[in-house]
Amino acid sequence: MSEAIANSDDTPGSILELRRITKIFPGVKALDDVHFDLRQGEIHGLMGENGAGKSTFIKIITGVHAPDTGEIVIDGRKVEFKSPIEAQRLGVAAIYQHVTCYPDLSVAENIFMGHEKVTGLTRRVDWKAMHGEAQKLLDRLDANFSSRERMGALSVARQQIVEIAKALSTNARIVIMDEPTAALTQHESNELYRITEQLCDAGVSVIFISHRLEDIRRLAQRVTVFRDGRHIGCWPVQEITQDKLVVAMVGREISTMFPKRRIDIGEEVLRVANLTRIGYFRDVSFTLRQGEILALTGLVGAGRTEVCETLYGIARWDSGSVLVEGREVTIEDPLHALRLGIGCLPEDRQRQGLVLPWEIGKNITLPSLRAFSRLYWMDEDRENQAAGELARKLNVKASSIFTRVLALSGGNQQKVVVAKILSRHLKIIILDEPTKGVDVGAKAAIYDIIGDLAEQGYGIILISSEMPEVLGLSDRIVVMKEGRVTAQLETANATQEQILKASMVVDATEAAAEVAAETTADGSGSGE
Amino acid sequence: MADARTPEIRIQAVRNWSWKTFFFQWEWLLVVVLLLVVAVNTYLSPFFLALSTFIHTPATFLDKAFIVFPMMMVIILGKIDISVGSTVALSAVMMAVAYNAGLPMPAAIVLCLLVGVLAGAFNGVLIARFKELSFVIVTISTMMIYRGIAYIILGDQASGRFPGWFSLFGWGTVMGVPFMLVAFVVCAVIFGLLLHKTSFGRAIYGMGHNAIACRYSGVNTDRILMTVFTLNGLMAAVTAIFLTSRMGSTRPNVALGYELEVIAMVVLGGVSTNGGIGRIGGPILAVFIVGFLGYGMGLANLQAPIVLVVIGLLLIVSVLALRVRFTIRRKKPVV
Amino acid sequence: RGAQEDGVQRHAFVFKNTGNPYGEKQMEGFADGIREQGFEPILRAPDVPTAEAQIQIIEQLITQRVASISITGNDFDALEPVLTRARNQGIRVLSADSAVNPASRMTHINQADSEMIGRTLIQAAYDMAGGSGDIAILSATSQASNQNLWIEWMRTELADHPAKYRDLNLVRVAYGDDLRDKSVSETEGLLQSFPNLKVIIAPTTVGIAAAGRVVTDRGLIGQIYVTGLGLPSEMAEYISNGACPYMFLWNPIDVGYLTAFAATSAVDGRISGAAGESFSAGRLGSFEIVAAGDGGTEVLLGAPFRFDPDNIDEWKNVY
Amino acid sequence: MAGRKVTFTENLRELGLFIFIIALGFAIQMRNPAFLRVSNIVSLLTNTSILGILAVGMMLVLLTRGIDLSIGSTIAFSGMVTALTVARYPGMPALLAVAQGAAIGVVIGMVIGVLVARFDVLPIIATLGMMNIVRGLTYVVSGGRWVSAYQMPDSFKALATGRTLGINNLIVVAIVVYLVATYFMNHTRTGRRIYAVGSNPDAAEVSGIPKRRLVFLVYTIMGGLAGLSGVLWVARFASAQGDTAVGYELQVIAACILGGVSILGGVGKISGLLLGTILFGILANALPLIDVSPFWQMGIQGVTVLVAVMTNAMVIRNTERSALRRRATM
Ligand SMILES: Nc1ncnc2c1ncn2[C@@H]1O[C@H](COP(=O)(O)OP(=O)(O)OP(=O)(O)O)[C@@H](O)[C@H]1O
Ligand SMILES: Nc1ncnc2c1ncn2[C@@H]1O[C@H](COP(=O)(O)OP(=O)(O)OP(=O)(O)O)[C@@H](O)[C@H]1O
Ligand SMILES: [Mg+2]
Ligand SMILES: [Mg+2]
Repeated sequence: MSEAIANSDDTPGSILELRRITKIFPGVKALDDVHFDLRQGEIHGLMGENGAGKSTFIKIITGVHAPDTGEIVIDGRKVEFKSPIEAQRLGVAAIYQHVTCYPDLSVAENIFMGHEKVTGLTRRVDWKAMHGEAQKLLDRLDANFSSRERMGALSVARQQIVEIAKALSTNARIVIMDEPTAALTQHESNELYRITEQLCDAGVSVIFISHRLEDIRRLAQRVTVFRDGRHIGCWPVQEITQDKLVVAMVGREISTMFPKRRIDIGEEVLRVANLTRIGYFRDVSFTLRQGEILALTGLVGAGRTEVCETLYGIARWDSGSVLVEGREVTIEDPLHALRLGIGCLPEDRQRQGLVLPWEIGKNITLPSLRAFSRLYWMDEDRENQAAGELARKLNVKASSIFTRVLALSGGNQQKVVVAKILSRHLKIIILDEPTKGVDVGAKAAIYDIIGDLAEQGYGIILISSEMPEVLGLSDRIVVMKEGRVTAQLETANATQEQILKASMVVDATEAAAEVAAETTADGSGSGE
Repeated sequence: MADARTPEIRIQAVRNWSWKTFFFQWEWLLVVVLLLVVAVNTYLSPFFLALSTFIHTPATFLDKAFIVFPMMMVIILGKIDISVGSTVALSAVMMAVAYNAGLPMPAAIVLCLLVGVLAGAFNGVLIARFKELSFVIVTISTMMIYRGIAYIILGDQASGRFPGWFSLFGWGTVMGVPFMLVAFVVCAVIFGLLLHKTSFGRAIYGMGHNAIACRYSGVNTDRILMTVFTLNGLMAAVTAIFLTSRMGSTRPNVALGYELEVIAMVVLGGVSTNGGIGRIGGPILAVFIVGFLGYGMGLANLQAPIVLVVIGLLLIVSVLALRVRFTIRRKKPVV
Repeated sequence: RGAQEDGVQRHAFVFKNTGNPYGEKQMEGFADGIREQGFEPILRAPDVPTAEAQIQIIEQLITQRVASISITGNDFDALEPVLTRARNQGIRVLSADSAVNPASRMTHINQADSEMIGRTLIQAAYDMAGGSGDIAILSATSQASNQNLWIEWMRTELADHPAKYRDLNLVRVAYGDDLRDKSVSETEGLLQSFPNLKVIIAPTTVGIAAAGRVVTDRGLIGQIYVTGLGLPSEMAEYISNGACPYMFLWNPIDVGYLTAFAATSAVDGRISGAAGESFSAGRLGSFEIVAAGDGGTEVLLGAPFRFDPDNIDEWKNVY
Repeated sequence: MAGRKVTFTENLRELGLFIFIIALGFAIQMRNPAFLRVSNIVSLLTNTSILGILAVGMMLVLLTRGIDLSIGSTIAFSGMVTALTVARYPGMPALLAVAQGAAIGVVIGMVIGVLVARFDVLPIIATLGMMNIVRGLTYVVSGGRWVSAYQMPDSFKALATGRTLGINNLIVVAIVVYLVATYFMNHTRTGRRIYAVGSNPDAAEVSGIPKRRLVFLVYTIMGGLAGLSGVLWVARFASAQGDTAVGYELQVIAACILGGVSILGGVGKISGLLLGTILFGILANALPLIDVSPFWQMGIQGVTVLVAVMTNAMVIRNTERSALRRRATM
């Protein structure tokens, strides 16, 4: 495979070229003699497993890291960046994988930080111009929020949109997007495709990193694949099949993404009735049974996370009721939820899921410290053994469980979070976007795990914005829009159009009626 | 197709132990500094290098050192408690007043501890329940309140006249070793185990790095916060007992400024105010470094301003040494 | 005893805190007195005025095996355990200026008779107020033992002569904690709250200067008078401009000097600290130990000295 | 749409504090009618102006996630050195003395700035160390002496007692500092970037903001303001002592946090700062006015501060909840 180096060297119109780049972190060879070229006006996909070195590669182009060996050529001239600013000056802009925003500042300031608009003579910050310009950029991206909003109050997806606006604002010639669609729904991704194509038409070149095959298929002209820090190949997108691409990335074949399993659905474990949290969601009702996978979908900001966090005790509900195994409960805090058998894989794994500076093992056992201690006294041997077992089971890629989570790639970090949930005995598991930013191989692994869990009799609530995932994994689908449930469907007879319609219609009640008319089974009633 | 160079990595569950990481620790630097302090002191004063210096003089600076342990926990949590000096004053005053009002001394001591616990718990409850209030402002205001209460109770009076045995806390010895030193060692062991060997300690470190993730993981973060602040109050009361015993009486303005001295020792001990980082050995060494330094320079009759300057320099220079070590070891990653 | 290898006896003086010119002068007088007799002085002061810090210093002096310790106490009782330990090691312990309790000292070197100070200050206020009006006291901290004793005597003076002081009202005792900013706020509080205020008595060096400052700033010279105990250098401005017609203080150099001789006499065994004994103190002449109000004994330096516009200029550069 | 609402609630951050101050002022006025007299207001403002000036500097430091514990010592040192200088050279123009004091503060601030920005020393350690060093140096340069009123030329003392446009100079200086700070923080790129550095230091580095230079700048400004305050302090009290302003840093930090500045960085506004400072000014000024026992003063101050922050927190909670309710009904 590795000899399949296609288009190399000085193709006319190549505006960025990297040659023989190597980058070594203590203990890891993140990049090993890779090369890459980008043509004028091209969208170039970059793919690879978690930890393949994609983000590191990007940081080298943007001047955040200096390569250990190798050279960067822009417009035929060799360059060396001492800081990110120098790269910016040469027209390189990046949207980083982990959103890097200023939560306390306004959206407009976030967009223009570092290249603020100032008035001509007094050099004071020109607020009016900045807000005007920012609003224009946001409108261009079809964002329905104001440039005056505080960044920290926005959801992750909206922050992502601001990041894109930020890259646009610098008038860059080379725009790099590191997994921009990870936090976006299908609908929003389509918007992003449109914007990206607009950019290309204007002559901008784009490097587009994604774990979603459809992103690359839909957008890119060429695709480069990295594996374990090495360059595997570069192909025109039309000339490579999906299967071959997967093989290039993973190094082996993945037979089926969504193995259909026949799981016996058992007793009802959770019943949510008319749950309302003022200002966030209203009258949410659904049920969940043993071995069932219930997908919760909708557009970003629909309130899915809020519902699940309320069920997990992060916030309190204002009215409605929750029954776990038929008993009505109140849920004070996550500890309480865990005791009731409800576990949660949170949406933001870095902030909510992991203690980043800690070792893998300590992270895995954090939810079950009690189980590994007698009268507060930790039994570290038993703890390490258990952590090791879980890490092995989920195939976390690291040399030992004493590796810091900080140094893991996104997908491997996600596996650690999954391992955390598995360290406790639970009945209900909430998975909030479990495959966000995870490579195909790991995705398949996680789908496998989800299947296993269902088989073992867990009731699973899966929040997902990816249509194939929703349709391929779940038994039933609940669609939300603006804090209300707009549809409940049996997956067997649901279609993509139905779901999209329910998640986007203007009036929620109208939609509910509409969808109810189309569907035969009523989701909440089907359990009895 | 399968790449020969990527065998399936089996993740290990055994820790690699290396001499290099063992000696690359902050505590070794502190040991060096401590030896340096001893050497300089020996040079400065002929009285310094004696067995009694190492066994008896710790009693002169150990009183506030009892707060170092819980303060270390507070700082690992990423917080700071500025009210401890006032808590010492309040619990000491309560003890003295209660005793002079007729309570038997053992009961007065229990009361002292109880007051400390209550004062600490009040801090803890406020900080845990009112998340939007900064711990700095909470403990600054309780700093005023606790000492204020001490003033209200005792006004311009001093209170004392304790039974003779009470002075044994501060002045007594156990087989030739001052009782205070023994108590300090016992506390060091207890807190060391608590911090490094229990699930409670584990949770403290976790919360210091990422309290949100700990909450999502089912750690009872509020309870840990309250417990740690309560421990801080309790140990402030222990300090109050030793201090009062050494002074034979007490008044509302004792232990002024103890909080900053304690924080300085904790921080010198390698505990980061960003939270999550620090081991028990560091602050213990720091207590003896600062204590012996002050004591030795006093023996040489150096004036207080010089001592101030030297302690300030020590704080900065030793931390600079740590920084230089880090820049040698790794370049800081961005993003 | 009290000797290092070279055999010179060493005598220690411990003041309240460092960076206080009044204390520096006392230490200077003590050092002069000790050197004059051919011994070696050790001068110490903690950076903060607390008993805890003084205990540490005394421990260090005990280790050094000094011959005597003279201390200006930050606390009346709290130094007793450590000073008792010093005495058990054969070190002679005296207090000067601000006393420690009788159990922990041999004798106390008192700058001036507390009763005299208290009564004199009230008489001065009576004089300045012209016999009638409100007076207020601005003290140091609420637990300063010296100040409290003087204030006690002021109240006694008022009570002893109800007829004379019929129109003189002591309206409030405020505490400036010997901090400039707090003393100023407290003074302004007094001015705002008592429109009838005539005299502010401040028996503390920081307080009296702060009061002088406020009166000068507000243009109240001639309407409100300040008196009390202050350093001539600090007060020179306000005595010259009339904000403070006169005030009192003793000579801190002499306090230190006298202490030096008392200390050496105690080490020699010439005095044991009992009332009735006497000793000679170099240029100051001979002094007798007398019984003190607190149950111990003391040596009185003499009457406080009065500073007024006529003599302030010769003293302002001295201390 | 929602954007407008959000910014509206965020402007109300200090509303609770404002209400509290009004209520407190009213209560004190009931006890002593002298409180709201012009002369008392003027003296309140005069005495609070130094705290206010320092709070501005401290806000900048706190915005970058730092803290400065050394300012009490800097005040003492700059005040002492300046006082010694004017005592030695009485002919020296007062403004030159001010410049000298500020310059001394700037140098101290720069040392801290280098330690924090260049060598990554934690601010709390760097400033705790400098607090001791500078305080020690103050005693050393003064030799334990004070500089007294009679040694200072009148022109120097007039710095704090004189008037400009009929207003006490201290108040004038404080107003100027606030105006400059308002402009600096809201309308210059550097000011906004200070917020950015505190809000997310890593992001700042990626977007090419000179993080280290800004951190250095912030400590330098703090040092300069502390040095300036040292001169004003000495001029105001006409005396320079070694133990000037011991522990003052805690009051300044408390005033900042009371005014809504977060020690976690990135959050804080000049308007809030003003309220926090004024509350502290009232506490210092009003307690001597109402007849409370001196032994109760400290306790009352502590309770007032605590109640003030809790009131503010409650008001914020309520406004946020009602904003949510409004959003829900939309
Ligand atoms: N600052 C760093 N220090 C040490 N190792 C690092 C650092 N940054 C990345 N690495 C390591 O370099 C390798 C490549 O990481 P990188 O983030 O580039 O992967 P990626 O391809 O972007 O993965 P993902 O798809 O999960 O984002 C990983 O093994 C990672 O652990
Ligand atoms: N109408 C609204 N106006 C302003 N903010 C809103 C509104 N609705 C939701 N939000 C906020 O937007 C954020 C997104 O909500 P939430 O995370 O529950 O949605 P979600 O469906 O889980 O979306 P995501 O896919 O981003 O997880 C939340 O912080 C919520 O407070
Ligand atoms: Mg990546
Ligand atoms: Mg979500």
